[in-house]
Amino acid sequence: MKPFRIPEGMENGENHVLAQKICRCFPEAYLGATLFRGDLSVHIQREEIVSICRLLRDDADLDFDYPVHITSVDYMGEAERFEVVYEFFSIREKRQIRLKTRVPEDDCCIDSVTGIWQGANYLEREVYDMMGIRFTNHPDLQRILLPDDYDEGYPLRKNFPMQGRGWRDSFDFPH
Amino acid sequence: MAVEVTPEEKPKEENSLPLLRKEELLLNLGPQHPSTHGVLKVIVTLEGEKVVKSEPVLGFLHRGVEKLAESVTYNQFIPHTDRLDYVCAMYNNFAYVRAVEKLLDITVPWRTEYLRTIVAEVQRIIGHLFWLGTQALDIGAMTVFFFTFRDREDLLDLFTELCGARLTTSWYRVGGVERDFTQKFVDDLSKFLVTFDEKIDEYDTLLINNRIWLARTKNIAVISGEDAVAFGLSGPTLRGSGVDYDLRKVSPYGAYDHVEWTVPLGTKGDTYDRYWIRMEEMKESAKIIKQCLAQLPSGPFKADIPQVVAPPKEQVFTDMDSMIYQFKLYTQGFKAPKGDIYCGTEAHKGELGFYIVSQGEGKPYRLKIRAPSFVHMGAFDFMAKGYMIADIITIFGTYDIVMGECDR
Amino acid sequence: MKKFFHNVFFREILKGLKLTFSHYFVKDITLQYPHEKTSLPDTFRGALCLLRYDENETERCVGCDLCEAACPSGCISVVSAEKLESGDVVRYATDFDIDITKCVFCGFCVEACPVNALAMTKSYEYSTNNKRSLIFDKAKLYEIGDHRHVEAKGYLVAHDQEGEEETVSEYRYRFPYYQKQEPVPEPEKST
Amino acid sequence: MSTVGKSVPVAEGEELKMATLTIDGQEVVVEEGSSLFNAVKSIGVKLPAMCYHYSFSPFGSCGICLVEVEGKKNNVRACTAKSLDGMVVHTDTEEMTDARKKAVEKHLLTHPLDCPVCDADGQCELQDMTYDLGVYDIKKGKARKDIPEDNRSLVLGFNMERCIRCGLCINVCKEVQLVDALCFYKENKNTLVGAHGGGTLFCEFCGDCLTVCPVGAIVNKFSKYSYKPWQTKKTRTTCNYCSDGCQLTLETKDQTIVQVASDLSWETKFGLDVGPGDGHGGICVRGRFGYRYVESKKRLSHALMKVDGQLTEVPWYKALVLMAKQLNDIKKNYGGKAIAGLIGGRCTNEAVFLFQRLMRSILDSNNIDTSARYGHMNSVLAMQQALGVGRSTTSYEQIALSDVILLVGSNITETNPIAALRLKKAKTDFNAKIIVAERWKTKMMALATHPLQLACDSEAIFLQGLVKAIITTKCAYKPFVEKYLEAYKAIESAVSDLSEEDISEGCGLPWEKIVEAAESLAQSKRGTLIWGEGVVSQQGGYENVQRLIDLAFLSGLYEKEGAGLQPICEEANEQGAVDMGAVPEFLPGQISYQNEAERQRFASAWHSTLPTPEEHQSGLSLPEMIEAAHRGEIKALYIVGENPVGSLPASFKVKEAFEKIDLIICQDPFLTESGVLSDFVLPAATFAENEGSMTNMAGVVHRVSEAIEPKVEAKPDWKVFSDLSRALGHSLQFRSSEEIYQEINKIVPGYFRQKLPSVQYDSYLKKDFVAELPARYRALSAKKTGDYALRLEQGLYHSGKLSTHDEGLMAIDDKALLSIGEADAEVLAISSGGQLRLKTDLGDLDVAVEVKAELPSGVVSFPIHFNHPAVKDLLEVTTDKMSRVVYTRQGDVSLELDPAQALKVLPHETHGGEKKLDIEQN
Repeated sequence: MKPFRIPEGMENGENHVLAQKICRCFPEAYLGATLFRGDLSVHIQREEIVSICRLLRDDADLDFDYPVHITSVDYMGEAERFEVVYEFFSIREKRQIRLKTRVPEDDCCIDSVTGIWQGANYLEREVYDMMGIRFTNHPDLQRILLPDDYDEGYPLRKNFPMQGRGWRDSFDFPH
Repeated sequence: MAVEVTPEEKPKEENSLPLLRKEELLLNLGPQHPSTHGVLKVIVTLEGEKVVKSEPVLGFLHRGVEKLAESVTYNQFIPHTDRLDYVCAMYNNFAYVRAVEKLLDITVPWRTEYLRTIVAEVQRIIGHLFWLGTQALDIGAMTVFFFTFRDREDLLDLFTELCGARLTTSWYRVGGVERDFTQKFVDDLSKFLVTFDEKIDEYDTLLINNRIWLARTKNIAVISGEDAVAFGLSGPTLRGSGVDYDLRKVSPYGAYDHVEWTVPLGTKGDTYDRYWIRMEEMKESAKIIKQCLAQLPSGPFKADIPQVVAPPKEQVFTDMDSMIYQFKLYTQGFKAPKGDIYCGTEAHKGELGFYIVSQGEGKPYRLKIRAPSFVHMGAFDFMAKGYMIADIITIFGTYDIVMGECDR
Repeated sequence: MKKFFHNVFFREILKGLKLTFSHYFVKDITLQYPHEKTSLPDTFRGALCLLRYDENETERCVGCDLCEAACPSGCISVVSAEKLESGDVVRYATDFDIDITKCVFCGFCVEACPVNALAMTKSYEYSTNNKRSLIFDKAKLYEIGDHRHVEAKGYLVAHDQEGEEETVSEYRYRFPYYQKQEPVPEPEKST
Repeated sequence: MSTVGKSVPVAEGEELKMATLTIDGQEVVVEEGSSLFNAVKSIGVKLPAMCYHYSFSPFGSCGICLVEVEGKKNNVRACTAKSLDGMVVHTDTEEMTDARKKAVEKHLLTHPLDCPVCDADGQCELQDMTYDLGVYDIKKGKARKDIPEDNRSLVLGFNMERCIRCGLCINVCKEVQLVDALCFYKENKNTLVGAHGGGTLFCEFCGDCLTVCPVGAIVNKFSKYSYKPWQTKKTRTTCNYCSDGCQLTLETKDQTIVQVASDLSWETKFGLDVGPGDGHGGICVRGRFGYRYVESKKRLSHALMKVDGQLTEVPWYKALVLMAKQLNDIKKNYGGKAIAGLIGGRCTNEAVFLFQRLMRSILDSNNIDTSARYGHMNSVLAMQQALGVGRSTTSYEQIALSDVILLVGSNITETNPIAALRLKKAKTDFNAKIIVAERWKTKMMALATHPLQLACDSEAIFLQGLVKAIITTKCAYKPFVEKYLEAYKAIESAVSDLSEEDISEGCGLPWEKIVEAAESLAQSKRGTLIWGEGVVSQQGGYENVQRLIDLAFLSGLYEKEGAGLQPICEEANEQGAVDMGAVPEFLPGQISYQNEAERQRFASAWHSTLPTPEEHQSGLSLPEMIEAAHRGEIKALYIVGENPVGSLPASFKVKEAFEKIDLIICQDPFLTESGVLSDFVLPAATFAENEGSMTNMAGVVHRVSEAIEPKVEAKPDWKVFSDLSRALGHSLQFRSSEEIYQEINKIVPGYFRQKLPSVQYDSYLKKDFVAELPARYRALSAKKTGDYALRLEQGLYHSGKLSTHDEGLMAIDDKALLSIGEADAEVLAISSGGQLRLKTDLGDLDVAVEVKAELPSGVVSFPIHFNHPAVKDLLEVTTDKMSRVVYTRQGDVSLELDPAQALKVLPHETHGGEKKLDIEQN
């Protein structure tokens, strides 16, 4: 198990009932949990993402039926560069859970959860389009917001140039 | 409209009937089609008139707002949220400032909560009026459009009175709002609400029993509650299928838990139910506004947190500390603590959420917008399958999509 | 039976048409735009302008670049320098350009300005065939400011940037120096 | 638990008394009596404080770093409080926060509402503190005190309204710079900061006070009101004035440099992560205020070509093609030896490397030289011969940690002010013995423990004396004597003929003082020997460096850990220019050009043949080029960033030589005197527009980064060479400076790895050493032909001629004055501002005079940067036989007080070539 450090300013969420449940069911995939402003984030290993999501949806106690969003964050310079963030909501229990899992740059892929929530399809495609994280077993993984033949990289990565590449940097208006 | 024909060789020799050549037709709908509410393109695969597959092609309005957010301070991003769902900027502002306030862990004065709620509900009415007009226009009922836009115009004038702009409002601020209500605003709003119920009746007169309307909406784009939830649909689109999920009730914010109102729910999950819910919601909104105006407490309209909220201008001229805060806030922005939050807000289209990752700087490290229009487009293929080509237009409309929000 | 008649006579359609036709007798709410214009509230966020002090016509702007920093779309560019004015070396803006093609009319620059040199006016008709003329330079901004002085003042008052009257002008910070003042009683703080 | 102590090794036997404190529940052991602030800092708590700075002792004026000490009634200012055993300290209680807020409030009450117009706004500690501590809702501020802004100083503006009286500026000046130019003074009941006595500030203008000022009280007059800190783009680069290699941060706004920042600032008040040799992070006046030549209107903007005797603008491609055609013709008709190249000591390593490759592999010429030929080559060649490395054998860190430093012939505080700070640090922090041997009573001599003021022209005698003193006192380093007994005996016999009295008389010092200096150096643990232009740019420089090396042998400076030799060179990249092979003697990496195998290696790496040393007489050096041109043997001359007409004495001779050259190409940011005589003038980029690396005098390579785009059509040097090579038909395939860097890395492995060189003197001591000795220790006498010895010298505010193009530095110092000692002035009955006539065999001219206390009698000095009046043309050029160095900076003159006949122009200048273009006139 990899060491997990609670980021500065966040509370430890180990004792949260949901975190404990996940820890019990997937002890080797569970890394830790944090609480920030009442939001529970559970950090997990990417290998078990589908199984954990299935547990979240199908377990009667958990019942996370509503996929709120799937997104990704680029922590450039860290060993496992990308973080894929899943946010689920239980309409019956009225509670939220956030799953966070890290993906390294050299093996930039994670299993798709489209089989569990159909809505994950577009959300994952957007993550792929913007951050370049591949979702294995995704039914239709292709660019969604950018053109299919866009080959300048993935815009939300931190090393994507902010200025554009020369053309249309700025219009030249001589005073 | 470009028509492509892909002949599919299907040697049918099952029976002795004359060979019936079957073709699938690929139809590019949009992105310049007037009914697509902007620049949406859908590649529809047709079998005769029946939709076999429809694939929305997004991104014609992609502006990289999420990337842009990483280079501006939290306050500077507010005008950029105006341009998400550009017909209902107030709710975008609201959702955004709520997310930032959650990140900063600050609360706003009571009066501010009421002001925000009132304006948000006015915006909801505007949004629904806009939707109703354009949806009816798409289906063929032109008059409704004129009626709803007439009333929408009244409300937009109120916004101009309030903040100086009709659409790009930027009225909400982190820790408060830009400007307090004036008496004129309150009077005009009250005057509008008096006649608003009658006006809803007018729309109903035009539509509710109109057979064309019924034929085009009843049993069109039906989605079950379970499917709607699995697709992450929200707002009237979700409630039309009978799922009781309204963030204003689930996790109340603003002044919503201080007023009486109900969440209308559909039964069948078809386009007509969603229409009915929106009509009901307008009535509920009017109810909420009336109650809020009656309860409106007095007090400041900005939180007294100097490190986040810029000081009043008069003090900037005379006080050293205010001057310093003014400069610090406008050049570096306030430093949000390290952490990440998600905060969803019930906009009239559905759940508009902001996921913000802060690394302790004056700018967001990552800002993700959970746009209802985008999530809804994920269910488009599912909901359009099996209907006629003509229904495609209705189905666009039923989500109330705005491409500015969808493509970001 | 009733339903049948409804179907045959398009009753609901007729009801709708009745409503529609009844609007023949309602007063027009539309304005014939180029000939008629709406009255805009003081809050209206139109073209930006630069202001001068009332009493001596000096430019308020000191070129502090705060508007440039506050602008979310990066459309303002201020170049400042020093000049000699009645014996003092003072800071002023040599260039002040606003790229109106980029401006989003959010009014943040006005909020940021520590001397209330910027304000918005009700001017909204400046479309042109020449894109270059949409970069407002300092002269143009002062021209708008001088021309629409009242609107600009109204905007500042409406957006809580300035009091109704300049009652606070005795304390008020002005560049380059405070106005010389008599000792004044400690004013009450309102918080 | 953590321990705080001095970073210095404590002298043996001395024991520190330690105290144990409890700070916020943590136990800390610190030296007793040390500042409580540092003890708190050691547990990671950074107390807010405005008057604190790690680089000097606490001052205690701001009253913000308050802590609670148990048992004390009042709050304690941590910076001035002493750590005592058993103290219990609390730092983050509610009361402390309130007390700190109150303290900040006190400053705010008197602070003017100046943020909109203040240059510090956005980078202001008062703002930061107000915001971070959340000071809000203070009482109404007091009215302004109406203190007028003090703009009398040339570069600094003092706005005392904004001042918070933290004293950082005063302390940095006094304790770090050891200058003590600033102080508090009272005027009209206000406490102000300024020069002593409230006069006009005229100091070294290092600007450290400007950069440590936490508010906007001290402002840079050059960039006042023209920027705000948040608008600037910051580029870290290397200064290109002197050879210290200081790191600067160029702050640019809209492609204009608005300010130069240094690592030292109030923002680094809690400490830079530095070693003892890294300096204090500050920069000198040239680095801080000399950035405006980049923006100068006199910069060349377009390529120029001489058409009908007039320099006219031509497009780059045309200039390149025509140049290439002429060069190719000359190469075909006369061979490569008719082509010569000169490159300045401020060009980057990459540019120099490409230039020598262009000259050697494409133009087939080994006639390359660089400005190291004005002196530094003496050090390089002598050290290369004796030690196998032609560079410094020590580092800044070792210098700062030395126990004995011998500085010969260098006015280091003027020429290399930041390197001088290492010496100051060695003295103040580590109690080093500083021995300064110079003619002038320099600032460093005033600080020295052993000031040795030499008589005129007596450096050689003094060095002989040192060697003799070591031999006579038998204090030579034992292991050396044992290992190289033969060599030692040889020195012994060589110096035996020298008489102590002659030496003592010759250099004007009592023999005991020489012995004392020699003994200290020989017995030092970590001794350092530093020499500068007074040794290498004067007659006999090569021999003098050899004597210094002998001295180092006898003192064991090569054997002892932390000891070493440090030659000072003049221009920023002189060392790099030599290392990159821009001299006929060396290939890149200081590999001898005579080395057949190595030459083949380079030739094959460059896919070409290199000129053999036989047919080119080993390549011409700068003075030989001029001579050859006189004889008509040079047909083409390519000058890059160098100005022979401007720097060589007797410029009419150089001009004559130039007229005989068919093709002169001059590449420079400015139109120089040489440029006027050229056929092609190419606009070059300055350091701010260039990318690459530079090697400082200690052999450390620093990056130069591009802060702004080259002005108009100017191009970086490497780009011009690259383009020219394409026009010549042999393309050098480099698209960026980075690629050249990679090539250097490949061909000179380890050059950028910045390790101290390993010294090899075994073979030298066993072979040539003994034979050379008798000549080196022949009896010398301080010769004197004229009445006064004139020396052209560098000053603090200028470096070479580049800085004379800078408005900022010219505003500080634009006076070409002849300095004369007080005693001589009395004899001549002249005071500052008077006119004197300088006379030599070559002519005479009048100069204005400045009387200085530092000069001994019989010596006059003139700044080298100014060519008007053309004092340099009164001097003879001599060339060193060994190192081919040109000595241009000294000569004997007679002085006449004859203001009536003010002949200001030399005869030869009147009928010089007519000036077509406006040359830089001082």
